[in-house]
Formats: sequence, C-alpha cells, structure tokens
Amino acid sequence: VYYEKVGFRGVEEKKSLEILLKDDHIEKLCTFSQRFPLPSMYRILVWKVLLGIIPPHHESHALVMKYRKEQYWDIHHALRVIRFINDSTPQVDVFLRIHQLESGKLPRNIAFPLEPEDEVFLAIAKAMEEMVEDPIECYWLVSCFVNQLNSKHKDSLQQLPKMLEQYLNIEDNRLLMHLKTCAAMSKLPYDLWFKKVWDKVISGSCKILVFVAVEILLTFKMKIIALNSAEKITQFLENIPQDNTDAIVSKAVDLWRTHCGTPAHST
Amino acid sequence: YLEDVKIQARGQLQAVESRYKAQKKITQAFELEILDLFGRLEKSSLLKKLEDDKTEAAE
Amino acid sequence: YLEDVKIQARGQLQAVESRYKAQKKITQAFELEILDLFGRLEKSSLLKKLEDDKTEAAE
Repeated sequence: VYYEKVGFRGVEEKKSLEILLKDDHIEKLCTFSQRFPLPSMYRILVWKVLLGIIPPHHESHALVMKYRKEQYWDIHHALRVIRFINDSTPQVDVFLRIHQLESGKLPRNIAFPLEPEDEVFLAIAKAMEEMVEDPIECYWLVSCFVNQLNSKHKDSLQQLPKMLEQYLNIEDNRLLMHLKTCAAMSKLPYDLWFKKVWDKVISGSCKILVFVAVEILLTFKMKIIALNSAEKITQFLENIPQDNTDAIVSKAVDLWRTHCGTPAHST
Repeated sequence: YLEDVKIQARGQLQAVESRYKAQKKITQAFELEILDLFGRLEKSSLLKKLEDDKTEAAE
Repeated sequence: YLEDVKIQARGQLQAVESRYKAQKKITQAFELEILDLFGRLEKSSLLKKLEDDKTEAAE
C-alpha cells in the first residue's frame, strides 16, 4: 500500500528497473530497491530474485519455479503422512512446519510449544500472506527471507536495540529517558515494525528498521510520555493506529538518509 | 554471454539440489516417525500383555 | 566452448535429478511403513477399547 500511495516517482525509475531486470544485475537491483520504492507490479519478482528463489535470467524462471513447486508439495505431502498438518491447518502453520522440516527443526511431537523464532516466522508469514496470493510463492518468500535474516543479519539484528538507543538519544533524549525509566526499551515490538520496511530489509539493509522504530517513537511521543509502565507502553505500541504508517515510513527513510548518507554505502 | 549461461546453470542446479536435500530431510523425518511408532506399538502391546496377565491372575 | 558448458551443466542437472528420484523411492517405502504402523496402532487401541468395554459390561 505504501508504494502505491507514495507512488513510483517517475517513469524514468520504472524504466531503469526494467533494464535492471533484463540485464540481470543483482547488485544494482539491491541498490535500486534501497533508493526507490518498488512498483507493486515488480515487487514480488524483484524479491524472488534478491532472495535467490529464482535466478535473474528470465529464461530459467519457469524451470526453477517448477523445482520449487515440487519441493513444496513433496514436503507438504510428507507432513500429512506424519500427521503434522491436515486440511484444516492454517496456511501460516503449514508454512512453519515446512520450514521446520527443511531446516531439520521439526519438533518430535506436534504438541511441542513454539520457540520464539517460530513466533517470528509466523509474524512474517502472516504479513507476507497479505501481500502474496500464491501460497507456494508466499512460502518461498517467507522461508528465504527468514533464512536471510538469520544468516546475513543476525549480528545487526542483535545490535538493533543498541542502535535504537543511540539514535533516539540524538533525536529526543527526553523520550529515551522516559522509556528507560519505565524499563520499556527491551520490550519494544520490533517484529511488528518489520512489516513496514520489507523492501529495504530484503535488499540488504536492516538498519532502516532502527529508524522506523525511532520515527514511531517520535510520532507517538506525547502518548508514550503520558504512559508510565513498560506494560502500558508495549501494549500501546502493539496497537498503534495504522492510518499514518506511510508517513512514518517515509520519514524514517529520510532520517536514515540524514544519519547514514547514501543508503548503498551504509549497510 | 558465456558467463550468463554459467550463472543460469548454477541457478538451476541450486534449485534441483535444494529439492534433493528436502527429500533427504523427509526421509530423516520419516525414519524418526517410524521409530516413534514402533515404540508406541511395543508399549501398547506390552501394556495389553500386562493387563492380560493381571486378568488371568485374578481369575 | 559454449556448447561444452551447456552439456556439462545438463549432465550435472541430470545427476542430481537421479539422486532425487532414488531418494524419493526410499521416502515412498518409508511412507508405506508409516501408514502400516499407524494402522496397527489404531487397531490395537481399538481392540483395547473393545476389550475394556467388554470387561466393563461383564462387571
């Protein structure tokens, strides 16, 4: 929705994206999607290429997707055999089980409680499900995205809280102090904020997430300051109104540029 | 152009390999399931035997 | 030379493809085993239930 509203700024950008897709230049594609919002018609295609689900060459897309599809159904069938899923299993749970089996983390028993990383997977899957219609395509996007998060961004993800503190201190020291006093800094709903910045994270920079967090906190500063316990603050942040998401994200991107210069050099 | 063909081939190979690896993971999961089911079956027949013995002893 | 690369790529693809098929055969055999075990387990718990019912009825 964000991209449709903010719009694709110019015909030139659209043209250059088409050229990038044709010329199969992954690195340029990364840079591109960090600088400009992707037009919705290309978004999923670009994500699939960036996440390595399909190769950049158009000619092998059909063949590679055929393998991806078979792999999905192979595992899907297996999970039915061992009774981990059935006809009434929600789609995102199916995705989770497939992902668990693929990564060798399928629990011994279906009744085992979910791990925190499983909850993250489900949150991402739910968000992706809203954007991607085809379930197989959706599974691959979620699964590869989560794998990338765990490998490429593991370190930076752990640093996010520290970075948030650092930038919030520059932007609004009083707000930071208030959050610290309430001990709310460690309970911020990062995973919810993720959904707003997919393109940037997929194309290689998860630092943007920090600025989205900073921007959200600044936007709702008055309300947050009025709340005086970690629980209330967390609860408020988990239910913040969705109507000005677009404005928050574009402000966050501006903030990101101010602090880090050109996106391409700041991952 | 040669580079293109190579990259393309690598992309395809990766996809087939991933499908193969998934099949291997399925085999492993099935193996565990079989062991588990055997275990449950043995336990249940052991239980039954125990109960039968009890019933006989009571008679 | 381009042809060489293509032939080589196809060869690699086929090799993985056949490994995949072999693995799938194993998976299928295991699947049958699992279905069989589930069947036996269900039968045994059904039997147990029937006997329990009989015992209760006799009491």
